Amino acid sequence: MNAVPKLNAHTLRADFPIFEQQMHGKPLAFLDSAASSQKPRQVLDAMTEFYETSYANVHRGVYVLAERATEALEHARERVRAFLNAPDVREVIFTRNATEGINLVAYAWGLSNLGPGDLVVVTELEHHSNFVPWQFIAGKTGAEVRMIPLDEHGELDLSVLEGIAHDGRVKVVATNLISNSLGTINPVAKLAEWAHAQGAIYVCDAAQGAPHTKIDVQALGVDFLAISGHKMCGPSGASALWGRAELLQAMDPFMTGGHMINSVRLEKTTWGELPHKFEAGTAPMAEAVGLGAAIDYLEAIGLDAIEAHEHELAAYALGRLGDVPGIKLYGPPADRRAGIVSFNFEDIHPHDVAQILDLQGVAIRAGHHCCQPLMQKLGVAATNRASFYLYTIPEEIDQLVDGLHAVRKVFA
Amino acid sequence: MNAVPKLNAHTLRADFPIFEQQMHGKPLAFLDSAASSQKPRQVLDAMTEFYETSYANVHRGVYVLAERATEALEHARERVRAFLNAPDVREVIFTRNATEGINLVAYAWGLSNLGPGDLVVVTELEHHSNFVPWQFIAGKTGAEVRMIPLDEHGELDLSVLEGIAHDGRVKVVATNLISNSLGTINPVAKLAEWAHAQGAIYVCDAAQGAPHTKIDVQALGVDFLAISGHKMCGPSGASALWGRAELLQAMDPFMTGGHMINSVRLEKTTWGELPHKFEAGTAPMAEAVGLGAAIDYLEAIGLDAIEAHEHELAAYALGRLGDVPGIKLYGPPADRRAGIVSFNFEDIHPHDVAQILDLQGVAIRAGHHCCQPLMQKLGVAATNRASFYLYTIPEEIDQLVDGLHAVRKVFA
Amino acid sequence: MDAGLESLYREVILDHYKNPRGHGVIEHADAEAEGQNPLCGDEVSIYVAFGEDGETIDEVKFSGRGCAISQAATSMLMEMTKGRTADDVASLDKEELLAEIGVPLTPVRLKCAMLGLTTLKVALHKAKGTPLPDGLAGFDDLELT
Amino acid sequence: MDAGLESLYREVILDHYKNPRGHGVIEHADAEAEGQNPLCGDEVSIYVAFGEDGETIDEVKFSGRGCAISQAATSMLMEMTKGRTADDVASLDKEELLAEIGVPLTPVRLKCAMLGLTTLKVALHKAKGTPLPDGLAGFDDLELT
Ligand SMILES: Cc1ncc(COP(=O)(O)O)c(C=O)c1O
Ligand SMILES: Cc1ncc(COP(=O)(O)O)c(C=O)c1O
Repeated sequence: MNAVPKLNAHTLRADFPIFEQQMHGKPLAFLDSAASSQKPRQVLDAMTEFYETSYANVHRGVYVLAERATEALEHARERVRAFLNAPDVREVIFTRNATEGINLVAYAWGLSNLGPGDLVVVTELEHHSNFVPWQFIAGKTGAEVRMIPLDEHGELDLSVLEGIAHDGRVKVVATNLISNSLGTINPVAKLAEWAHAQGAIYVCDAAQGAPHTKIDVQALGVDFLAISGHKMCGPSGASALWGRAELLQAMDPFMTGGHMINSVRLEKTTWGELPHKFEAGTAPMAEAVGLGAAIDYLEAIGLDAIEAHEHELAAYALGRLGDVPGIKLYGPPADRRAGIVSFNFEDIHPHDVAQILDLQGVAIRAGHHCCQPLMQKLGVAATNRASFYLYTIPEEIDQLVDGLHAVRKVFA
Repeated sequence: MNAVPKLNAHTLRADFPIFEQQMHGKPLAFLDSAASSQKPRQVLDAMTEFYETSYANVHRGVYVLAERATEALEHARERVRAFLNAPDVREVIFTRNATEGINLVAYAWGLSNLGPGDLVVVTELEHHSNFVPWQFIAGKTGAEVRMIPLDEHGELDLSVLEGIAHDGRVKVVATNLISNSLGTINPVAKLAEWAHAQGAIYVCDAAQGAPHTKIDVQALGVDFLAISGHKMCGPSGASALWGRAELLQAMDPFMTGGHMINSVRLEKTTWGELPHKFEAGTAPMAEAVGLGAAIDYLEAIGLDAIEAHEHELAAYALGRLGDVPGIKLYGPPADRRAGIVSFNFEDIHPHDVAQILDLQGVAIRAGHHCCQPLMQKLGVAATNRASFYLYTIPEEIDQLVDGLHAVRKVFA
Repeated sequence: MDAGLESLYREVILDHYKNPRGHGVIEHADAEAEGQNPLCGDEVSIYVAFGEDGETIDEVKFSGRGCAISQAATSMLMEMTKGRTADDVASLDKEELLAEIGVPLTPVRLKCAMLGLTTLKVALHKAKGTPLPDGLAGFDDLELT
Repeated sequence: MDAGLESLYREVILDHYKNPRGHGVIEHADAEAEGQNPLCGDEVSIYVAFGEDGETIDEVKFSGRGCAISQAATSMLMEMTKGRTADDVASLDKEELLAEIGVPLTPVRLKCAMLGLTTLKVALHKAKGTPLPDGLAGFDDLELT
């Protein structure tokens, strides 16, 4: 018997209407969940029900619909808090996507706290969304950006840290928890400790982490953490940023306008309390409700079961792909990665691979995965990437492997 | 016979599931559409269908689902373009809400173009979302904010313009098209002409305008225009900003990260083409599709019919409210306002009014409506506001008036 | 009047609203603060005069504008706190006031009801130089915009 | 191979991909530009040498990396444009190239197919000092990220 809880992907798959159709006359093998996951009926129903029975603008209305809507939104906020084990629900800010969460910190913290001589430390593994905002705000403030390089296993080479700390004041360390290209799981808790020893804040991009592993912001010891709702069975349009209350309270707001104020005068405007200070204008209300329902869905299955399922699939995929002639695999071994596998044929471009796979019902991603610095490091323009989620079944990986043999035949 | 097309609100109402329920045992009189409108089944169905049949992350995938999703998103963008009569679809940027659209301009244009001695001109009628971002960015850049005052009819007093132009370089003029508090319709085309004569850009907040009147950005002659999808039968989570291509091209981006780049290097990052440059991270895809469906819905009814319907309701409401003893009405006459009516009992607080109305199934808004400068001008902390939309029927106004008599009885 | 109306706007609340106890200003008050409800712009000022011992609330008054719930709740609060010690009132459980109000309140109206209490607590903490406790009853509710 | 595969990766495309015409570099080219497809990071460089008249495209070559569609399309383009005038090619209708490719393309793959043509046009406009037309065929498509 297995101590790790197991999920039954074949059963869960029935919750996802998208799989009720065929692609080019073949079953759909959807292996692009790292870009965005599919949605279970439970999430779609929660949003529709909200619109049909409880919709109104939140927080101000004294009538029933407004109260229901406010309660639903705030309940979703509490679900996010619990999901991240955040100490205080007021630390949870709804954003459109993980990118906005990181921009919020880069602007609202960075514009007033960064300056010449300051360093922002990122990694070669970062998604553009956790690199470009830092580069952009560093450019506006005179700070500099440094990258922690990768070693040959696709893991971070932490031996450079000491040298970096000698080059300037480290003010921000920003890394992802799980790489969206290689599936690498990064040593966030360790890096956060190092960041704090430098007097820096630690910003964690958990866009790939949150769907796949249990997150505990207190155990990780980070200061900000961004998640991406649409990658964890939630709808597009709602994600969340968590931040430490002391930091959020001391910061300027990011976007300003309706809802986020305490009082507005021509002479002076004062900001509202957390989390409202960071939520200007009408919130993505139904989408936040959908995100709350997604968290209910994930937690009913269990994050540990999801994680175990993905490790199993990653191991299976690495094994089967390794047998396809001419394939080069990137990234760490199966036991040190999430359910993401990047690979290339030596002589066939990923676009062609993905296109031919599509004709066989297999959806993978081909491109730089918003990781151009990593691609440069790997010496390629692009890779193929197959990524898995709780509804992924081994048959889809078999379909991928069969498809890759067909790709080779075309280019033989 | 009437030359203006008419809509049948009683029939349209059947498209809106929210009205299938009662509130406190009474029919729901929903008179808070200016805060956010209800959604027709057509819009909810379009989103559900998108999630069930065509969901994937857009723009990069070469597989069928990604192509369908991209096509749906870009079709929605084209619907917004046509709705605003914008010259070029690349000028349409999806945002979360109108507030984000205005912040985008305030940050991305304002941070690099405003400085000491520069003036940003707004009005006393502005929603906080078109005032606070300017005040905030002016504070960061050393520019100053001026307000065009209201006259006694609740309309703008343009005689101050000349004086303002003597006080500094007018760089931005930012006003709404329709006031969310008083329903005032502002002379945007005229003000835009004045702005351009000063060498300023004109930013139009059409959050209330777009739901209620046909917008033509070219005829208005504005440079930027923000709309609020959730106020025009669209879902929460997706709205749009339109801007002139030349200005957008010359600007810095606002948020940075995935999707909005051309190429990313540690040394230098270059921005993608419009509109992508302004859409960092995963877009509110399903919500944009819902907004497109909302535009289809509105256009099938006809914006002129919607506008006429609202004028009719505003006139009816002003007449009936005028007969309630002790009521003070704010704002211009019915023929110069949209379907928004603000009022106060001389001696009963709006919170109490709205609360007692709720118990009778009537939903109105009581508060400052994110217009504290206007409230100061009116010498009150708050007003009651009833606002109408295409599904509003005169019976709801009757229900409001009956409710107000009951309010008076409680406080007699 | 239907049941809902009857309960929320029951006689005692309307009476406190129409005849507020302790309405006014104390010149040279020992403790003083101003609070506002960002939802509707309502403002209240609270004034406290301590007795000889510098601890007992000898007199407490309020001024400002607001809805029936906030005005009635503040009026009740004046009656409830007169004669008690600053310490005692600075940590007053909001449930005590809610019991006095005696009708269930929705979250938005709860902010109205708490405006006076929160402002009074801020006045007392300021006067005593004690830090505003993080969990200041109703404070977060109040400042929600 | 099924029908879809057969059509997209038909013989002539694979042939151009495996044996690209005009692959290489022209030193001291009269016109030259580099383009990239932000979707996948593919890059192409195009080199043009004009004839005596300074108008006729005497030689045209390309280098870079890319998928079969982009490489094949660029290879076909080399054959199509050699011997024509700069003017003519700078305003070449993209449909002409698409006809040559001869298979329907999805929007993403269209960007691949247009990379060479757009880069060639940019090279010619730069060399001639003419402004890049707003509607430069495929340009917007190409630069979509
Ligand atoms: C690691 C990582 N960070 C950030 C992002 C951006 O997420 P979003 O599209 O929600 O902004 C992604 C997703 O593409 C990602 O994989
Ligand atoms: C005139 C006006 N401007 C801006 C806004 C803000 O719109 P949103 O909530 O979509 O940001 C509103 C709506 O509250 C409004 O009425």
